[in-house]
Amino acid sequence: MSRSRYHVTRTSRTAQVAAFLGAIALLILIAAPWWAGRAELRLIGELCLYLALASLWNLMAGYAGLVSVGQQAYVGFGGYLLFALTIFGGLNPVLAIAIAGGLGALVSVPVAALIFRLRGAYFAIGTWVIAEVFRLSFAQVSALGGGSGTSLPTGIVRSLADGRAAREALAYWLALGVTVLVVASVYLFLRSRKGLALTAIRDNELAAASLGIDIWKTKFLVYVVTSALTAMVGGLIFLQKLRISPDAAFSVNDWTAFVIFIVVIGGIGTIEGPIIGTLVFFALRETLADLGTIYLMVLGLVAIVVMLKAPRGIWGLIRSRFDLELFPLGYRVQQKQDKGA
Amino acid sequence: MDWVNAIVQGTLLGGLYALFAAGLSLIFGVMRLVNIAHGDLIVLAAYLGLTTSVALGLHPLAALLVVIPAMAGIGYVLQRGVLNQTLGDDILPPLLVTFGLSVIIQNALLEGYTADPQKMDAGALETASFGFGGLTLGVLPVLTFAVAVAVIAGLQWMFYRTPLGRAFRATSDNQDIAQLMGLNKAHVFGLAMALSLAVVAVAGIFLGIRTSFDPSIGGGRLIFGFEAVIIGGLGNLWGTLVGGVILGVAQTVGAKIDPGWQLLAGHLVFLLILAVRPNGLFPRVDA
Amino acid sequence: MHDPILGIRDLDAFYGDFQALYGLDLHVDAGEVLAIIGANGAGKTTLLRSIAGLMKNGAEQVRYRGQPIGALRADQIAALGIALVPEGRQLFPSLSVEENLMIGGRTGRKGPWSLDAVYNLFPILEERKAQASTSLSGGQQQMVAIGRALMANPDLILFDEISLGLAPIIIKDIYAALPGIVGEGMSAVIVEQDITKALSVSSRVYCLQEGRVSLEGASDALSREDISRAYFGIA
Amino acid sequence: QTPTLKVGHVSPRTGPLAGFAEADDYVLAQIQDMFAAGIENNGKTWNVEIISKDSQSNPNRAAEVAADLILGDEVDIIVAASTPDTTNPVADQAEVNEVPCITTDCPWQPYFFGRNGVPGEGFKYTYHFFWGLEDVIGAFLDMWDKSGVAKQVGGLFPNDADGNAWGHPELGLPTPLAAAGFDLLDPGRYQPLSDDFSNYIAAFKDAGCEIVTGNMIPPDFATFWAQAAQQGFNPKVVTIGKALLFPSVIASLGDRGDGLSSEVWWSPAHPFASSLTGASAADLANGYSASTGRPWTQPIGFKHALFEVIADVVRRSEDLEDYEANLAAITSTNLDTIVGNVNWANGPIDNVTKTPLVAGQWQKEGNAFDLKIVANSNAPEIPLTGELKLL
Amino acid sequence: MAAILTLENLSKSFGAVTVADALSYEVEKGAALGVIGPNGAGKTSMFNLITGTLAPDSGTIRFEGRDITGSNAAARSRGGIARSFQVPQPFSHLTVFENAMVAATQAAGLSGRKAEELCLDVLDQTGLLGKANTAAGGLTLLNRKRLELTRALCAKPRLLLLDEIAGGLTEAECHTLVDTINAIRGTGVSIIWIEHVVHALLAVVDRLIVIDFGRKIGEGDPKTVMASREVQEIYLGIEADA
Ligand SMILES: Nc1ncnc2c1ncn2[C@@H]1O[C@H](COP(=O)(O)OP(=O)(O)OP(=O)(O)O)[C@@H](O)[C@H]1O
Ligand SMILES: Nc1ncnc2c1ncn2[C@@H]1O[C@H](COP(=O)(O)OP(=O)(O)OP(=O)(O)O)[C@@H](O)[C@H]1O
Ligand SMILES: [Mg+2]
Ligand SMILES: [Mg+2]
Repeated sequence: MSRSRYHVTRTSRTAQVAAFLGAIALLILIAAPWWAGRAELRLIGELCLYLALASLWNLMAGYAGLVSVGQQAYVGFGGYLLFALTIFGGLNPVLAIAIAGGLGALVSVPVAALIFRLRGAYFAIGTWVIAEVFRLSFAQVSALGGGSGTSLPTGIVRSLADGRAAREALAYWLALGVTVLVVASVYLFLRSRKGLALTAIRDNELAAASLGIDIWKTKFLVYVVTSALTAMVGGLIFLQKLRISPDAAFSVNDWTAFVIFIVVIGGIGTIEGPIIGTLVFFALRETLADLGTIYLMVLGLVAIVVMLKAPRGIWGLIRSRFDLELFPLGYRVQQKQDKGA
Repeated sequence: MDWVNAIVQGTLLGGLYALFAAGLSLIFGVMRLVNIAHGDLIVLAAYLGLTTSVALGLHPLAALLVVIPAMAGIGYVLQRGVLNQTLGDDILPPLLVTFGLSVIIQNALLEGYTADPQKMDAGALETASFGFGGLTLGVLPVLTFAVAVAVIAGLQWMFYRTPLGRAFRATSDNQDIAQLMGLNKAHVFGLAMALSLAVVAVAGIFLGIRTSFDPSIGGGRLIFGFEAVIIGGLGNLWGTLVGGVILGVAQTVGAKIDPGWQLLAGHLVFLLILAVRPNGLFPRVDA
Repeated sequence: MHDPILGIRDLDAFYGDFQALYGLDLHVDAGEVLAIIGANGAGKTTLLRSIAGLMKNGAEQVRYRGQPIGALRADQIAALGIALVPEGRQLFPSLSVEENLMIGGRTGRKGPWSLDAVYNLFPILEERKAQASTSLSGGQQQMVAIGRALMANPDLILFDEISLGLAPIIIKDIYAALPGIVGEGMSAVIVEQDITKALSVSSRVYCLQEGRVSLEGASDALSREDISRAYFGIA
Repeated sequence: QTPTLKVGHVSPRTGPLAGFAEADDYVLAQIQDMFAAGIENNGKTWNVEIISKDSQSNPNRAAEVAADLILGDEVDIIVAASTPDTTNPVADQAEVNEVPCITTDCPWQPYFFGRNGVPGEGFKYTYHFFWGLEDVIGAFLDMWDKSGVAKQVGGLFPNDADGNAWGHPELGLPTPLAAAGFDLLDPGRYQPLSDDFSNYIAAFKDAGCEIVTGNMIPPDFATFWAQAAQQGFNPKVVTIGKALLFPSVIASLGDRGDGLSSEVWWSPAHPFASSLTGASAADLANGYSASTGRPWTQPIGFKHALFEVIADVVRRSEDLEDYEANLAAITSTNLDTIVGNVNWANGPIDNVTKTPLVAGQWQKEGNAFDLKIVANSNAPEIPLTGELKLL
Repeated sequence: MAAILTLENLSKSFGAVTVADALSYEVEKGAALGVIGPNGAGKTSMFNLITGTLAPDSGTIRFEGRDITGSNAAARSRGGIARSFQVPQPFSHLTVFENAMVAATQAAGLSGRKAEELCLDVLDQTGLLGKANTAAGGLTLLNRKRLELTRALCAKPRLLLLDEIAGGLTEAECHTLVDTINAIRGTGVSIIWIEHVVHALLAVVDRLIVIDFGRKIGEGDPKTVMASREVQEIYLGIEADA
């Protein structure tokens, strides 16, 4: 019977090549402290953290349909917890960041319960207001400097590792590690049963609900996990920044608008998009940032032009041309080649 | 008396917020467009007002005669040239495009006018006041409130009593079917944006008389505008006024308790209202 | 025989990747009532949407009075005198009954239809003119939808499933009004699932199946078997 | 071949703080001219390259560009100016990355305590010169004492770095004002960019305040000042930090700008001269006005002085290649600059030294406003140029 | 035999439109029930009520004896009720196989190889195996309807709700479909089938109900029901004549 000649695979030739190249790239990146200068190391680290934020936002907006403009709430929350737990709790920064993630998940639960009642634009504005509430609330905490903010005491930074080089390498590896963790989790999650459910929800909520998918629960799970990871990334960001203040920690421009820019430019709803978007964003920033106002105007212009000319982003353009998928999420049904059957 | 004062001043402040929000409410209601650049457009209008009043030696309020048509023209061109292409079920394209616009306007103003704070000189109007039942009220805030009410009443009348308003409502209900009635939706949306920016012109002038402004202050006000719109309910203009007043009163009463609570109180009241009524206080009743 | 008022040649239609119409050919003669029948999803609505300008077509795929109109926008086509009574009525919920009618008259075309004429045709609507359109019964809503289209004084009117979801008695009323509506030289295309009805009011009929014309002919010349075959593809 | 010393410079060229940096182009061009011939160090001529970056008025961005300068451009010394939002993130990066850093144009309390500085320990790599809140208080009290108005003061402090420092119960205004017999009414910290001050105004009115003081940003002050008039609150003296520094702000207030008072860090009347060019304060201010067509502003002097200190350090350092030697040169600075003497041995606290501060009032002369120095008892070397008038 | 599904006095209206009017009936385990009625009678709405896509205004729904009126669509689906949509609702960006996998993994709760094998089997049965890698958004209407059936089967239901899946099929295809459905029934699955193509319906169901304006106006043996005057009147159209 013909049926027996079919089987299912979840990978492809290009994906295998991409995975191989990706692994090599990862090894090279892991070794960066030995080949890269201090500035490059920091730049790659920063790039990694932006990539992590972008991947997480993409998971929410691109897959779960949760268009949030308030993710800075969790970035800032993570950052502040890093400061609070290390300064007052005397915790090691790495441990503090891990705990910040857990607490991020915890606070996201009531937040989700509130804002999940809203849809579309209301949801977006609601998340923004929540982030403002976070900002204004932390501005009331005088132990953390209130509205003026505070610096991470040098002693705490030094406690990270012995010597400047070791410290910088560790900070870098943490950033790289979290990013790999985020991208890998997003990838594995989307390949999993729950991920399939999420993709189904994105395509058609009516059908998804009728096929046993609990839409609210699935989105809730995504929101909570994203919040936790975003808080951890926030902790790492402010470990690099060394100084935190409410305006900086809960900046809608830095932690959400630029991230949306990255994701949409790169291609929303794909794993590749945020990666490409991050590279484009940093390329623009590194080449033009010294131009000040001009740089920002160029950024705005790029956003508009890409949105009008390539609404699916750069990866969308590439994919429609070459049918590539570097991170295969789907299933392929193939006819068996073997003659034994 | 202090509490009464806080509430009265909050109500007047609400008028300002409603003025900020009215244009936003209009386009949000007609085309579900979330305009991130709205705050920056208000600032742009303030600069236009400043330039015209200085160049022509006009009173800022007289400058409205120039600024309103100018902003309306900008709105129409903007809508037809750029924003119409981003409309659809997805809220992201307009969000990102108007974000881009916001960045461009801000930085272009910075290039053109520097970061210096500017203010429009409205002479005695700025400081004039009158006594009212034991309170001292500023003429300008009262005028702002009155203008907000007038603008909203005007928009409301336009929306419910004129062919243009019918066209707005029909296109907002169902774009395809509206097209079948001979309405060119690109044009209708262009007109809606033109009208929105005409209101923005008024808001900009009043902002510029009330306080000093620089290119960067637009964004901060934007969120109050959105809150007023959402509290009031999608596209409900009187609702927007109510939303603005609720926000203003929440802020002044919050500030009365502790100045640090001023903005926070506004946001918390917003969240509270949404928790109870996710579609705002006066949602439009659809079929 | 009249000249065709509308000619459709090799019409395709897509919803994203999905193709709903495949190289359709069809024409409407001036002054006739044409019926289009077909199973659910056959593409009838899509065809009417294409004519009315709500789908993306090539200019030459739809010709109206000899002019290529396939690439025009819906509002331009409406101004030329083609009106659609959409499936499911689709009234504007935030407009009152009278406003719904008035907005139909926006094209400003001259002709016999005015608010008064519509109220004459459907007296119940005058009683309800200030009411929200959504508060009407289904049949009354259908009357508004028809009235709204008539207000444009079209030369060609397209009806998509006017009897769908209506009680038989209302259907009877509406069909009774039909001759009065198309009487004065207006041409009409009627999409209808009730085949008996469709055949009885029309002079010619097309049957669509899976986005293609599977049968065409004079309404009184077709046998039930022909139709049944065309309808379900039963060979 | 002449070796090059790299100096990194961070300032808010764009964004809300851009006013503080508006003279950067002028000052930097002048400095670069001066440095063009190189600077002599241990008998060797060094090129000094200044790499300037924009913080966009954003502390996140300030930290980023500081790290870029330190790690990427590998600057030998980094300098920064203009409000805690610029100086603190830059100094933090320098401290952790172990690069000498000099900052100015931010009162020392928000600089020192805002960075969690511990008195007695201080910082290793980061140094700051400016005045402190005690100087502001001294200058203000001096001015208010002369005014003869009721000693009831209303305080307006935002919840930001400057506002929290000024309003701090011990380090800020409250304690010394009380000691001097002034009654300070401080309703609390408002969030910057507030649209309404009626609660403050009502409270000030109730308490009969005749003096209003605080530290504000220009839009907030403009809002407050208009509302005060509208609500019938007419104090006799209004002395506000930060918001009233710039002539453009005063000009934008129209007639309502006349008579407002503020701290004066630097003015053309200051009797100091540049150690680099020999130009007097008046020369520098006039030069700026002549070249840009804009009125002088207070940050000009400090921006200039920042590079005076750099030049001095470069001349004196025992080994310019060595951060520690450069640091030693900084600590041993004793230089008379265009803003006064800079000498970290005389500081009020570790890593900080102070320049003199007086108080001034904007007075309308014809069509223009002039900042008159009306109180100088803490820095008598700076001459008075006018007399306080009540509003 | 026990009832798998019981509707008791189910009512639902949208404003003036009543789509279910005190609707009551039972479906026996393993039985096949046919539903006919004019357009807009409320047949699809009845499915929406049974599957939880719509909440009734009043009345109770029992599945295998349990009251499920309060549970959501997802829970009912996992509990063993699957449906096909009259207007196909594919996951357009997923392939046909992935569409099936959604059902197998989410509704049937299978994972890994087990799910994949089930999907391959069902696709083979419904004739879509050759299209397994096609994006569902690009399918023709007929294939979309097949996909609806496929997904419903991959959910491994005990009660299967089919909404007009025979429309537009050729006679040969119709036969295959009838065979397929009879085979499914043979495995013990209970079926409710809404269909205008009455001859196909009659080849499967053992009981028929007629719905008009949300009311049940006829019920019983298919032949008898079809011959009744009421049905004749409502179905003045082609099916009655045929
Ligand atoms: N907006 C849409 N997006 C995707 N597919 C659509 C859309 N509208 C219609 N279709 C599909 O196009 C095909 C033709 O639909 P159309 O509405 O034209 O059929 P119809 O003959 O009018 O059917 P009915 O009798 O149910 O009204 C159907 O398969 C339908 O599912
Ligand atoms: N969500 C809804 N809101 C308002 N009216 C609705 C809604 N869903 C269905 N209706 C109306 O309820 C009536 C019954 O619709 P339903 O889809 O159940 O009919 P049906 O019997 O399945 O018809 P068909 O044979 O055409 O599929 C129709 O008039 C329809 O317009
Ligand atoms: Mg149809
Ligand atoms: Mg149905």
